[in-house]
Amino acid sequence: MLDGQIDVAPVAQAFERLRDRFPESVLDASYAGRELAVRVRREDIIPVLRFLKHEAGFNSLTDVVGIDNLKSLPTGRAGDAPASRGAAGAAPSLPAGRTVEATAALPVSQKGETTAASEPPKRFSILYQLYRFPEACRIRISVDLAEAEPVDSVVPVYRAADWAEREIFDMFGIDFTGHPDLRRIYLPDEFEGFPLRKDFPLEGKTGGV
Amino acid sequence: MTESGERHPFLLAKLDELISWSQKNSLWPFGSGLACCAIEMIATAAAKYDISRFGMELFRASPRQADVFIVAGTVTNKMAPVVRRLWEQMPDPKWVVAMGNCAVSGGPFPTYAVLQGVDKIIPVDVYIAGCPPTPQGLLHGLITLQNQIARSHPTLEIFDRDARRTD
Amino acid sequence: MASKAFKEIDLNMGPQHPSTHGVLRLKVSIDNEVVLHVEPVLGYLHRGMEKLWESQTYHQIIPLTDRLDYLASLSNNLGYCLTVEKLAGIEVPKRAQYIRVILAELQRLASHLAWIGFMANDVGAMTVLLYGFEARESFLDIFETYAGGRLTIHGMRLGGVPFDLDETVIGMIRKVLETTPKWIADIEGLLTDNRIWRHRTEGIGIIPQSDALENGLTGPCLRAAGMAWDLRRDLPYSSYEDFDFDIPVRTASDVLDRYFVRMEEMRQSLRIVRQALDRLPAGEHIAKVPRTLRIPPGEIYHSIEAPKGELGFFIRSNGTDKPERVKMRSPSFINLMSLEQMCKGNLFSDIVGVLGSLDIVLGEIDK
Amino acid sequence: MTGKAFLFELLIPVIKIVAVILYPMIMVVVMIWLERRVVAWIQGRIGPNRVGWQGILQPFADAFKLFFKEDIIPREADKLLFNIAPILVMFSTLLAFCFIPLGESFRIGTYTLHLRIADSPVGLLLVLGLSSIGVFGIIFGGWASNSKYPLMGALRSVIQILSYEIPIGLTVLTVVFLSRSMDLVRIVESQREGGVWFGLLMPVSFVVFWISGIAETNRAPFDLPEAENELVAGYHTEYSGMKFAYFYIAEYAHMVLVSSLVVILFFGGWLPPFPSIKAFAFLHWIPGFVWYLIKIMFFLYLYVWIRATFPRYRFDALIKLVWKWFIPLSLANFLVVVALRYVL
Repeated sequence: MLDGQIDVAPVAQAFERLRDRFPESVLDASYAGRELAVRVRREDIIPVLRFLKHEAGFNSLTDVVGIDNLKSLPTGRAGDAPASRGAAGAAPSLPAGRTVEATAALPVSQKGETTAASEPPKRFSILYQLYRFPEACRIRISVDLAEAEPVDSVVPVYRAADWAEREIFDMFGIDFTGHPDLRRIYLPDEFEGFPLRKDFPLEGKTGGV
Repeated sequence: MTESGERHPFLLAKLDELISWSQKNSLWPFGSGLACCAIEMIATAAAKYDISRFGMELFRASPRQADVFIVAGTVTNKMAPVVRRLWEQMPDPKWVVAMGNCAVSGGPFPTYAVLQGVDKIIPVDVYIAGCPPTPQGLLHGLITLQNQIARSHPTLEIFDRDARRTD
Repeated sequence: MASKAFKEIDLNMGPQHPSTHGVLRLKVSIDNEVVLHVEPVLGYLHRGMEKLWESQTYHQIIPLTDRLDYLASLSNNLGYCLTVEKLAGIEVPKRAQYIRVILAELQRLASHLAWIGFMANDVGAMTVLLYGFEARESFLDIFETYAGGRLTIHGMRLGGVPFDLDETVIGMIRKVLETTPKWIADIEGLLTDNRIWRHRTEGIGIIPQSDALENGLTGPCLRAAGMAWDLRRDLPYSSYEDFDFDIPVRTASDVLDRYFVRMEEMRQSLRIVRQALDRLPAGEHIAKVPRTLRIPPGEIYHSIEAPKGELGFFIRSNGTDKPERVKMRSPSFINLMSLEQMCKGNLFSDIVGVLGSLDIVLGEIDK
Repeated sequence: MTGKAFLFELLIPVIKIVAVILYPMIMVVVMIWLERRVVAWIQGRIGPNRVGWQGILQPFADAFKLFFKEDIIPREADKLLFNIAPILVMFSTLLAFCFIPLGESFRIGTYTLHLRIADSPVGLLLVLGLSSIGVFGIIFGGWASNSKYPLMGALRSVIQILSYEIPIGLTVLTVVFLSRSMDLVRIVESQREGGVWFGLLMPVSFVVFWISGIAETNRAPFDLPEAENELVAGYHTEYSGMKFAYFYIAEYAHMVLVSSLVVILFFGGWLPPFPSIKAFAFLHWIPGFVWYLIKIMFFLYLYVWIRATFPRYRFDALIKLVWKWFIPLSLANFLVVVALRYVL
């Protein structure tokens, strides 16, 4: 694919700076072509994003994605995908503080099999997809959180996260602390349950008006 | 003609003819687009299909002035009360055309958020299948509705209703 | 407080309103027709698309993507297919890539033609709507001949396109390449130098470049704010790097500039289609993809330049034939966030113009 | 009472009254049909063609249907004003037609037959006055609906109509000044005596009057009070059935009225072009009434043409246009006309 022909230097550079700056926070990382995926500690999401935005030049937040890892929780398989860090929630977390030079420097195909499971996998993941203009490189920051655990809202850093976080709140019931206006965005306020959670049936619980 | 139609007094029958003629030739649709089907509804009003030939191009922005409610698109549970209210705001006599599979039966969305057919909240006169129906399909549906109106006996229905009330 | 309450009027536009492009609802507060506050209320078309996708196989999702941005369903198909192909490592034949480019650019033209119609209709020029739709019909005819659908076309498959371009379709496309510039010129003749149009669009709905970037604005709206951001050039996909085209950029970032950018984009799309037709390589039109496509666990994000902006799909696979999670980054959803900033201080009548210039589609916003 | 006197004193007025109601109604029907067909033609469509010859019966179908439609009065509405509003709009417009001559006066024996109901030396003033009463109907309608969009439509309408009254008054003044009469028949006759239409003599007056006339009738591009894309349907959003039909018919009747006024004031009414030039004498063979109708239809056509072409003005631009351009312009125009009249 095209990614192979593209110069990956800017991404690698950005990642090295990030890792040097936040050795404690970065849990896991991999990149495919110009796309870098980094998992960080939940508490450090704001400083990491602030660094990436103001110092590493990732001037645009493309999207915020929420994921429910319920199905992969009991087994906790290690991620074994060739071009990614595997099913994120299932991929076991590294002990806090461990750095990841090895994985970061690796070429695309060899990364993934990071470490053995040591920490219980968490229920939800939130992914922040960043983009750097005009160099056209992407970075994906993710955090894992257990059920009922809140995460800091990144709206103060990237305003574009506003509705995306509301959407995740609406669909998963994840609480974003510090969000200016955290309400349901799609569903009516009286709706019960969070549809994109894996334990929510497709047809809904009550059905119809 | 139904049996009751034959018993209809001549003058009233003629009046009926006039009323249903005017009603069927002046179906002003309510300009309500819900989803994908709305685009095909607009395409029906545009040059190639030209709904105005039937006197139906006056898409009314206000439900008070509309005759036919073309439910063009997916009715979600959040939208359902609104659709119901819009229908209630339309003055009688009014007709409803369920355009597209979503309005007919929920279409490809058997999910928690979608009303499985608009006929659960308002009575539907004509169903048009398709996802979305082509403009020809919509025109066919509207002509079907016209024929349906042409067969109706507006005054007779009033008497019938009164008769039912006195019962 | 009492005097404030007396001066302000709160208006509810929608969810059923003639110019909210569907079932968008806007809570507007105005003071003597000056807009103080606009809050979009979404969800009236929320169909639970992303939840539904989790229960469908990778192949089955394609027709559902048609229903997102229903004015540009082929672009949705393309965005989704490219993402899955990237995740599964499917190599798309060169001919299929070219056909995809042709279809996507025709779709962009159709989408922009519908847009200019709606936009002009919103400021009261109703004839342009009819012109736009009449011009758009010839594109729909091509799609209908090619894949059988007019609006929800389902014109792409994993690994390529369902049908090869035959002589009939190529002939139709060539004909459209000739007629469309005339339509564009007609529409521009009605609008560009019209004083009322200028007045309704010039200096309206301005958003500074920095704010546009901050809000995640993409597509023509961002290009009208002076940033030459176009994924077709920056992160080329589906062989876009083979084609020669310009990225129109304007700097005033108002409604008028968004209009200019889109009109110019239409001409560039015609250029791309012409090049792709001329250089259409021989070969297969679809790669061999198993009916039951199981993708090993992994996750990927890929985005394309859709008519509305950056259309991205994030997919996480779990080894089965159904995705674990598909998240769509819909351009209209993120673009709509800038509405309040654009409208504040303008007049009530301008809301519809600004909303029109954003080119939103509710199917994509509400999913 | 002799038979002849009976004929002239009683029967003719009755016929006139019927005619004055029928005439605008026929024009409205033709106008509605024409508008839908012409707009369709401009947009590359066909337009109504299913009922009657080329769809000519379409307005009748619409009218009958509206007649048999349920009449809804919103619960929160002010019932009295809500009901008065459409009547007021309709009534004021129709009443104004009493003063509009339909053609040249002619003599039957000793009796002069004027083709209008009321002979008034200040007919022009009355027409203008009556046609502005309609704005009350719009205010009442908007206010009584007890809904925000109609209210905003009504507010816009009031400001718009009141503003455009001023340039209309000022331009009419130039005509009155030249013809030295407020009698509409007299104004036409003075154009015959002058040998040239006032519109050619005073193009500025004509242009300002015509554009203001479009604004008076709330038609595109000045159709802000009922701007569909902003205000749903403006002041008549809550109206249904026959009451809505009243607003609808009144709007078209008003257009006919304004077109008639333009023709009478600026284009010589029922006079053929160049009424005093011998070379064009053959044009007199065509009856005056036909000329009159042709001219009115031309201006009605202009209405449709403009509607199909232009985007809608924004409110501030509309007000700027009248206060910054039309009022100074018509004032200057008036002074120039006065000066020239005395110099030449």
